[in-house]
Amino acid sequence: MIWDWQYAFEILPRLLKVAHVTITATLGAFVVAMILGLVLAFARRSTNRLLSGVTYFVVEFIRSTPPFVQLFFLFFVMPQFGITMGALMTGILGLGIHYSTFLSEVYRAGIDSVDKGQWEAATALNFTSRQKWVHIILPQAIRPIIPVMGNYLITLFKETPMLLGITVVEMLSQAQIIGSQSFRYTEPITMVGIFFLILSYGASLLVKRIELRMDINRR
Amino acid sequence: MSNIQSTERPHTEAPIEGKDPIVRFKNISKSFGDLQVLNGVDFDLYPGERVAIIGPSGSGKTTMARLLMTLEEPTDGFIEVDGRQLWHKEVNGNFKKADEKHLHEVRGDIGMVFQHFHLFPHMTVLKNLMEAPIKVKGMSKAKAREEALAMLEKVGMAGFADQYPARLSGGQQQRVAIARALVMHPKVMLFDEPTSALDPETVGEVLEVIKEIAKDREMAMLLITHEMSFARDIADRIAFFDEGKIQEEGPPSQLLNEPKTERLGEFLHRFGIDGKGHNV
Amino acid sequence: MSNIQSTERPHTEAPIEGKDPIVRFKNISKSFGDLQVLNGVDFDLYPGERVAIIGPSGSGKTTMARLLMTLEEPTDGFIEVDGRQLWHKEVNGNFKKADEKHLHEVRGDIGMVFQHFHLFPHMTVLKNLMEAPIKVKGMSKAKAREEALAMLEKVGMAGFADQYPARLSGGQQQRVAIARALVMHPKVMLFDEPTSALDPETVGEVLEVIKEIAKDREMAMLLITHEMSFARDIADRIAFFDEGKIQEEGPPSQLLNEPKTERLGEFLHRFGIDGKGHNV
Amino acid sequence: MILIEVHLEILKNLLPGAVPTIQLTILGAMLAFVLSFMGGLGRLSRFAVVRGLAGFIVEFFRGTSLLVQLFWLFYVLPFMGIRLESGMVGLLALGLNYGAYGSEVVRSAVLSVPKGQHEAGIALNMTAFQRMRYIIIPQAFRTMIPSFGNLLIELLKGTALVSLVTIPEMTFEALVMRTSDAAHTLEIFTWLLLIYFAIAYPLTMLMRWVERRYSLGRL
Amino acid sequence: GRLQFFSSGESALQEAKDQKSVVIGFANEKPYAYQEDGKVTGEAVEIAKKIFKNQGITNIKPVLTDFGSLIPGLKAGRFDVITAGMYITPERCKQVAFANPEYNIGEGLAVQKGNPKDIHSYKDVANQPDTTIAVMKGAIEESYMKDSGVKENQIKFVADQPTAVALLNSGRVDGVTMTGPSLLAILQSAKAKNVSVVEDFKQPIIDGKEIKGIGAAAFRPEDKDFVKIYNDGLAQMKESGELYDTIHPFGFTKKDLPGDETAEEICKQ
Ligand SMILES: Nc1ncnc2c1ncn2[C@@H]1O[C@H](COP(=O)(O)OP(=O)(O)OP(=O)(O)O)[C@@H](O)[C@H]1O
Ligand SMILES: Nc1ncnc2c1ncn2[C@@H]1O[C@H](COP(=O)(O)OP(=O)(O)OP(=O)(O)O)[C@@H](O)[C@H]1O
Ligand SMILES: [Mg+2]
Ligand SMILES: [Mg+2]
Repeated sequence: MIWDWQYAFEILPRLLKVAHVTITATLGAFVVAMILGLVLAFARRSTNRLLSGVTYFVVEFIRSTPPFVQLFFLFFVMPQFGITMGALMTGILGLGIHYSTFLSEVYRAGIDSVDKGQWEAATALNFTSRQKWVHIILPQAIRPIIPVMGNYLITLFKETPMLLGITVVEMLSQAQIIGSQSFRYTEPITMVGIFFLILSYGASLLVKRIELRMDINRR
Repeated sequence: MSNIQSTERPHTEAPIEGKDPIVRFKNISKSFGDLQVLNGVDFDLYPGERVAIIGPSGSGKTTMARLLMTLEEPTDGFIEVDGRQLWHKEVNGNFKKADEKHLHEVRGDIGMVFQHFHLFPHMTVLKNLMEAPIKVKGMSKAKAREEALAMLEKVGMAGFADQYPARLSGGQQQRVAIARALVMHPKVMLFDEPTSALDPETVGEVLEVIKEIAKDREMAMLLITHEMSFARDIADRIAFFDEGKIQEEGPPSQLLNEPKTERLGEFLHRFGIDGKGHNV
Repeated sequence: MSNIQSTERPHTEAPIEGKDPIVRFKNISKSFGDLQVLNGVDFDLYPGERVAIIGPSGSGKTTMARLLMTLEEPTDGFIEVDGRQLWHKEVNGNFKKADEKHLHEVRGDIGMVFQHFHLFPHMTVLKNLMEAPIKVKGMSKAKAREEALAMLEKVGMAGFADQYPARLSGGQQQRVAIARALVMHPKVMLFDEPTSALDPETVGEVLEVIKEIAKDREMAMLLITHEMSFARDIADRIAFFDEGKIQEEGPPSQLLNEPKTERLGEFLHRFGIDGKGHNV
Repeated sequence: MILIEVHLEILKNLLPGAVPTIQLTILGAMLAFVLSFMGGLGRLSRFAVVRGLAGFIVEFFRGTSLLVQLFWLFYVLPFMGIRLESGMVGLLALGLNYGAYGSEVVRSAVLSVPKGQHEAGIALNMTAFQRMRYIIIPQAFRTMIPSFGNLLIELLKGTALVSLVTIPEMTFEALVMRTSDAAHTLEIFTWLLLIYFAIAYPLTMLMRWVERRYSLGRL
Repeated sequence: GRLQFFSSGESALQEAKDQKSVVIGFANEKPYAYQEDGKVTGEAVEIAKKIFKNQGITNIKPVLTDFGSLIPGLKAGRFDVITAGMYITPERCKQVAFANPEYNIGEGLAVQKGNPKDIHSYKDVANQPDTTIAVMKGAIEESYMKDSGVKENQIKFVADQPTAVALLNSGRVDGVTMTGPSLLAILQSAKAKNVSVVEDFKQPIIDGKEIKGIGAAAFRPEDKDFVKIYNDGLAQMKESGELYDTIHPFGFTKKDLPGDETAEEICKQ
């Protein structure tokens, strides 16, 4: 027997009890990643060589190395320098920073895809650099990258189990804990899988809607 | 037609009394890599004056406008706008390369309509016209809307205020582009083939708008065009551009009827204008 | 137009003996949502014939060409190309909507030059011209290269074979676009404002190329244009398009000099053509 | 001197773990790349059935986490009579998971090519396939590269999860070593970061090179 | 470091004997089973090696995985036996067939140096609701503590032993609990400065009985023959004193040796 319905219903409430941890961590980290990612994308485009060089290196390094080790440093090593944060907060920041480096690359691609004529038209109307970005370029840069940003929202959902490394128990860890008590893993892990699927499918429907809304009248 | 110009308004050969040029190109050169596109352009434009630039394809007309619009940097030479250096900044008597802040200031006097329009695809037609007045000039929303609608009315596009640009025909897009530049009321307007996508009827209407606004505001205009009749109609002066330089300039009547250089003669002949400025 | 119909050839005032039309529009309508753009267009084009379409901006000229190029589907009516239904397929006497395979077959007879050129930005000029002959017609590389270079030579762009399109001026891009369509040697060519970005001199040259090729190959041409002189020069017949219909058609001399409809008279008047077909 | 020995010891343990990490990264990337195009183009297909199927598969593998997929392939599939070896499980799970992400990248990039390019292709009577192959994809590819670069790096780090199916890759080796030598956790983790970076950086460089190659013709 | 992509399938005692090899699964937990310097060792592993060797099975293929995957892995045929010093519990008995006990030990507790909260048992933890204790995810101590009245929110789950010690060392928890030998081993390896073991830890009493941790190897329920030969081998070692010699180097003492209870009897309790 590989599936036991009664058992599945028994453990459902325990799984749902930590659902909010998964959701908070995901959304929190995504917001951090979106904002910081934009800052990094700008810093890399900066004409200040030092700023763009340092940003380049930092982005590449954070992007290329495992986030759980970064979380370890944030959680266990930073306190030695007097910076102590709660576990969930550390998790949100850590994952947020990690994925901001990815989003900065995504933004770069989006910005590059805006037609050069749009920059020129904005210059001709004498917008300031800031206005160009906010009103002309970014709105057009975001549209083609929305699906990819959706990818990262979904990725973050699924990366939250990593937070166990810094003592945050979210759904998948909870499933494993439940499993370890009864030695039936298939049900809890599969249920978490389905829950993730529902969340990420919901996210992807949302992304589709935004995509459609932004696409309307454009082409 | 207008091959007989009134003498009331003198031209470059006879400078406009007491007025300084609003735009002055001094020995401007521009290369793209190995390709030298502009090769020592000297050119003055006076307030309120309308100059048409004609010349073969690829001769550098667009490039000249782009330098003035600060979209491209000159390789050599100076451009002055209303007495101020455009690409340079005077610091203690020395010329330094202008920074973005300086460009932003001087550029405020100039507007441009692009050959490919470059409307903002994510905004409705109305928003396309309102964005810059509000954001750049700090105009109130209500006022900007009012002016934008009035301008759309003038170019015959009032019915399309809430459309997105992708839905418009070529000529409709071009009219919106013209309106978008005009609502900024620059002192100098650059038109890069502003009527190429318009039918003659609409050309006539748009022309009226441009002329009217020019009269009201003493707006100077630089018109790059391939339509001689348009040039003749609207321009106070025509400049013939070839091989990276202005080869010849003068009032339409003179330039089109009695070209001085052989090159211009040839150019006009191909167009089918005889010595009398008539189509043959 | 169809107010004077000869019985033998229902369309042009001077019918072409013994020939069937290569393109036939039958009662074609097209709406975008609520907006009815074409409203029962009837139109024939004969092999080797050159027809210019004129009309106000936004009247539906481009849309008409796009229907023929299968870029847009008609809401109603039939289009025939060389005797075959374009948008429909006959199966056992019934008309079914054409599938992609059918479109692919019939479309092979038609070529188009776009108002915005749509060159392939990731290919050099030469590659832009070679791609379709090789891939679509299965021509050998060497042959395609040779033909492409010859065609570039004709439009005066041979020196730019290895450039990428983004580097070209507007007129240069347009010439490449024309060349790209011509190397496919379609039976029918659609030009959407093919000379809007060209100076008169280049227009003349390009015109020669087009004419020459037309003569060689019996290629029919549909030219959407705003330049009356161009229309007069090149067209066997001019069709005046307005309010979703062809309002009037005929040989240039007749149509431009003695417009029958009031609407056309107005339209021409704005352009500054008097009753004699001369600029006023 | 003791210090150097510690570091040598760490490297001696970590470097063998880098071998499966690199193997899985390369093979997984190849599989994911192919699947990305199949999925992305499938979702844009004219045929509703293909679209629906591709959409379902993509949402499924994107929505359930890699960990859950690994778990199913390795621990549950044998009950259904299919026993795949650990390397195969790791490769499949990585390929399917990142292929699903990649297909969104492909889809959005293809959509970002201006409509006029399709139309020019039609006007030259290219078939739908030829338009895709010669006109659209080469242009879209340029837009995909930064996102593919991101995915490649993510896949590299995703290999850390295959320890679940008993593949002793580098992260796992580090964690194992940490158990027996917890006092040197910091050193072990620092080396782990450095080695990941050393693997990722050439990949990043490679992607930049590809990006430059495909930028020809852009201003 | 080589990857395998395909397998032949099938597994059992006979196959192990034919091929002279057996696949053992373990989680990295000192001192029961762990990997060091590329070699697999630990008390459970060493016992298994000796028993199998006597059966002519000389080739031991170790598969390292995390603790939670041990039982699913065994059942999915990913290895033939779990040699991780796994405790025998009634719940686990439903899933796997345990061999007879290898050791019999108690729990251990480590706290901050000087034991500022004065904790000597799980009850003490329960009585101070602001106290938090780190426990390995999936470890038995969670249920011991809960049965002693410790609240869910006092328990901090961690992924592995070093993390638990790191938490304690950095003051993020007040205590760490795991089996006695494990605790000693990890503290020794971590060289944590701010940590000390509670020497007089009182073993939890549950259902009126003092808890003892009894560890054993585990097989798939259908592999009865495997369990039998393993039990025979283990009995021999016990008699000859070889068992003590084998587990002693890993920090086990005489009092940690198993009694005469069989796995079957323990499962029934
Ligand atoms: N960014 C660039 N890089 C390289 N060459 C360029 C660039 N922009 C323009 N050129 C070249 O400069 C020359 C002049 O171009 P320009 O657009 O100014 O011509 P134009 O006079 O406006 O022609 P047209 O009437 O066809 O629009 C052309 O030969 C063109 O190929
Ligand atoms: N995709 C579309 N969706 C909605 N409306 C459209 C679309 N394409 C064209 N139109 C509308 O159809 C009308 C005719 O457009 P079309 O491009 O055929 O005009 P045109 O005669 O070519 O004009 P022009 O001379 O300015 O190029 C216009 O009013 C335009 O707004
Ligand atoms: Mg130009
Ligand atoms: Mg049009």
